[in-house]
Amino acid sequence: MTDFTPTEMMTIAAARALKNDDVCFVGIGAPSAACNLARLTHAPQITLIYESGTLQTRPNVLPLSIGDGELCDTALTTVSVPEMFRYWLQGGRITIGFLGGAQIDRFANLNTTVVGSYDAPKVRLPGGGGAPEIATNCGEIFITMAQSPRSFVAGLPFVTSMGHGRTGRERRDMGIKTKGPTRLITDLCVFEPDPETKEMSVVSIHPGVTREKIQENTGWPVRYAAEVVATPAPTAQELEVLRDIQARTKKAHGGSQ
Amino acid sequence: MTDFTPTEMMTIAAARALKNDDVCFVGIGAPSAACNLARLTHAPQITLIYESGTLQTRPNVLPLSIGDGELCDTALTTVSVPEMFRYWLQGGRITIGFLGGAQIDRFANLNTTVVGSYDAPKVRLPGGGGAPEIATNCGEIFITMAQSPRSFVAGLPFVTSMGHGRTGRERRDMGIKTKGPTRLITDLCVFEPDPETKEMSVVSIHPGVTREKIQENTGWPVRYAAEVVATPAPTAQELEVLRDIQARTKKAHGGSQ
Amino acid sequence: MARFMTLHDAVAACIRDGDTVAMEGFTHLIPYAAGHEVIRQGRKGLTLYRMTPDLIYDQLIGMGCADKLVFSWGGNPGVGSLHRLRDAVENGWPHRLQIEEHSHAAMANAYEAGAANLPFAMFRGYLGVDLPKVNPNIKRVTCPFTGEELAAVPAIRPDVGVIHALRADRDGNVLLEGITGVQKETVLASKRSIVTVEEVVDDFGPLNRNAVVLPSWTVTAIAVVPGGAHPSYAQGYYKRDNAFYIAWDEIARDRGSFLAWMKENVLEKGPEAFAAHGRPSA
Amino acid sequence: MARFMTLHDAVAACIRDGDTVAMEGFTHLIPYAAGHEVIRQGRKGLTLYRMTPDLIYDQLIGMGCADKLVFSWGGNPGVGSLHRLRDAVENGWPHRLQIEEHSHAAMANAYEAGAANLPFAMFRGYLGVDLPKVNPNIKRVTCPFTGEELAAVPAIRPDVGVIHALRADRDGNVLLEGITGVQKETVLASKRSIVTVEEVVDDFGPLNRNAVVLPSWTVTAIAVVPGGAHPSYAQGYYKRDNAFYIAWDEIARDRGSFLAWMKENVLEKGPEAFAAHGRPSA
Repeated sequence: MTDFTPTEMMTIAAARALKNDDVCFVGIGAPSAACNLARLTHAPQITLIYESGTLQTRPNVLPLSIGDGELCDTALTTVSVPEMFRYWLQGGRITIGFLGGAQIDRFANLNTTVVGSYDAPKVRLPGGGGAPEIATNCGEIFITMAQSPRSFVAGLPFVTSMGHGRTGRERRDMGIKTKGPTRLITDLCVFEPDPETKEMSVVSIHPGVTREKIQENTGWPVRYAAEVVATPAPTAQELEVLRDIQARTKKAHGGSQ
Repeated sequence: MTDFTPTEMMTIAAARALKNDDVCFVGIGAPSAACNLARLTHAPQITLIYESGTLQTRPNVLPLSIGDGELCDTALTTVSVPEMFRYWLQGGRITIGFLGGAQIDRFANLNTTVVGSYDAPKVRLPGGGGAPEIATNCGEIFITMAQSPRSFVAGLPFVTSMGHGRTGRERRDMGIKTKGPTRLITDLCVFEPDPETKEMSVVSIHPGVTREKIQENTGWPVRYAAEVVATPAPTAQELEVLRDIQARTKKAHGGSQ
Repeated sequence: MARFMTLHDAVAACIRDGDTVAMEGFTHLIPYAAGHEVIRQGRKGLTLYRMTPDLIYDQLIGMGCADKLVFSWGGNPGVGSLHRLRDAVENGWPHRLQIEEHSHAAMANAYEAGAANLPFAMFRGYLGVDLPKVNPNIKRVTCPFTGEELAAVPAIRPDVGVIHALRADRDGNVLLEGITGVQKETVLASKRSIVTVEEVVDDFGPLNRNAVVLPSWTVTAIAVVPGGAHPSYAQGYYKRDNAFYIAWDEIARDRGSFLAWMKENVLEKGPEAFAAHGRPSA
Repeated sequence: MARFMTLHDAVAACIRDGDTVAMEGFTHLIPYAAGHEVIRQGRKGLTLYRMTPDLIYDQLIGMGCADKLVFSWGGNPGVGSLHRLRDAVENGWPHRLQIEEHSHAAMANAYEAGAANLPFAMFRGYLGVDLPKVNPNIKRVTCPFTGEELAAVPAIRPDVGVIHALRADRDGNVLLEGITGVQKETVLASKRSIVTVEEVVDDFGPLNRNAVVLPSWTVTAIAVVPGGAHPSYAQGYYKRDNAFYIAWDEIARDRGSFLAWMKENVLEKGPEAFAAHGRPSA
């Protein structure tokens, strides 16, 4: 199967990282597509939770926002937002937090707050939302983002949510027991943290992608794991299910009622 | 109307103290009878709240416990117990807290914990339950208790919930903004706190009761307000409604199903 | 995911001697059948948490299962004393019982903090009262913005939470309705949990406004025990057996009559005995 | 007890220049009609609280009603930026906007603390991030039992809470169902409250499991405004107008087109205009 886009490859690779018994806190956008693709393919029992309070939801179309009616209609139950953050996220009930972001650094810290200085920003981004506490309260974190020199940067102007910290040692130094980012899935490859330094290192390269292309789209010298494998291309079934849900989604969100 | 018991007089006098727009946190036993009598007579819109989480309940029979199904079946809604104590009691939503107790002192502090020493008690009583926080979080407190030398005591072995404190000055000294006990309704009379000293002082004497009888049943020298009135005897309607609900209650609680 | 088990196996798998155990249910849905099973299996040295010990803990304490009780109101509601609790506290029978006493607000907040994975709960309380003098687990915390002092108690994080619920579905999701007390918090605050239910259904159907659903993956074991909350009640299934609560006063007042009742009704019976109190079959 | 009023009168009675105001609704039930009425009445100097400012605060900010914004995620969900918010922050148009920025967990806990009448909220959060460096309202509090440090933020206690709900009954009790966000907390945390509703009914009828009921005596004013949450949605009444959220990106990108849209659709309209978006009559 070669007829797929880098974004499709990214979503499919991210979906593959999820297991049937995961309890997943889903960010909007690419994470939501990956989580629902997993649910509709190899992980039908995966538990998806959105910060709007919907527990164990099974949307038929991808939500445009974190609180679409579709999420509530198809959930096992819906709780208030304070309860979601207190009992479910902080309560330690979530195995995987799935995040995206505007900028990332080599230790998988994320910035979604500002470009430039905080008080006089060049670009004001939306802010952290649930991410700061998702990043430390979930068992582990998956991140999915398209790579570019502007998004994969050597130094973040602002740390909105912590990955492995500015030096890779912050989580351990602070006594945080959760794992932090264990996987970063891009449109080019998959990174995992180096067991020692925690720097995100390429472990798998998507079909047709070169190391040069990865470096061109990364703002720091890319490190590779000792063993780097080739990401299997999307299967026909993966692509079909993904395109189906995206077509349903486009149709559902297109028209004003 | 002269055909009534002291307990009936107590319940009716307590009911009269309640207004239609009160939001009342109801203790079990005598307070519950008084609150529901008020609801079934002059205060049909009174809001009754029980600590089991039942908001705005309208029981047809008096509950034996604080969490009888009757309370839930007839409530506007039922919330969890943590929510009850956080949003509703501590939230400052309650105008009147209605308490009883095993022992009371002249400043309307209550003991429902132990007689004797705490570590080797002569009598182990049930404990505070909701009372310690009801006493300080409700706008004001009504107390209803039958008088006897053993229950109206000069010194409490244990303060389970604060009235006006050991000296009458504690609430002000602690910066507590709620009023504390503003009325103590017994089977003999009605006490209110002296505006200056906060010592509970008799303001109204029930029909047929003498000052001697009140003193015999009070473990401290009883003080009287400048103006002491006679409690109006129960009306025929008050007695009828009270006896009806107690008959229904007895019938409902009598038989094992 | 929750596993469906017999009550015997659920208690055997989840509760060990010396555990901290919370059996909750606020008048409604008190897990009596599970309590009886703990007595039959002879657990010892338990630290028992419960806001209102009720008859269930009177029984566990009288049978010697508990070393410590953490509670906020220890009476027979509307009736009077819990005689076995009093006998343990006042006379050390069957052995000395350590107690840690709180208010309802403290325990409700402490369960809430446990479910929220916080180390402590704070609230406006314990003002002008004597309990903080006898309970070292009542402290104060200062608001970093206003300087105001608030009461603080440790979060409750039991080894095992035990509740009775109305129904489970086949996936092991659990439904509570009516007065739900601190049961959701008890399960979420506990390392392991046992839920007894009246029945298993294909679908929960239409639900009341305050229904509480515990997803299957928050529960360790589910045991189907119709009538398992008797003599408390299960909304829509059976009513509170107020007459038994009144009768218990006589049964428990005397050590001998208590032991005889326990032998006949608990030690020589099994969970199936509760079915007689459940909803009559259609 | 809640009073039924026109939306005009409710806003006139409850919201004053300089007030702190929280208009909540988490994607679902965002009180747009009330926001438009505030704009029409020309309120100035407001401090606006809201987890997700959404288009409603883009409009209020762009029309110059707000001096300060307290928020945790300021985007157009699934679409992109809030251009009026960005223009105020980046360029000071129509005037400089002070911002106080939090995470969702902080704001959700702060509303919860406000409803619970606590001076501050504590939670496990803000670890390893830069927000505490730029927001002095993020502090730490120490557990008096374990010594652990937790994040602390002030409770949110607005002058006015504004929400949109599904229904009120004739006594003024208010019903929310579906995604209920922080709306109950917003009303309970606020000194005064305005609730717009789709309709008034004799009886709420059968309710979903997560229904939330606010008793009449917790609400100041109720205004019946069918369609009043458009372009957000009201579960069971009408769907989210995702196309409008997408279209807003173009409208709001330019100051002129924004002002023209506001003139035509807000300043020259009244609350009755929302009825076109409500549930079609039977």
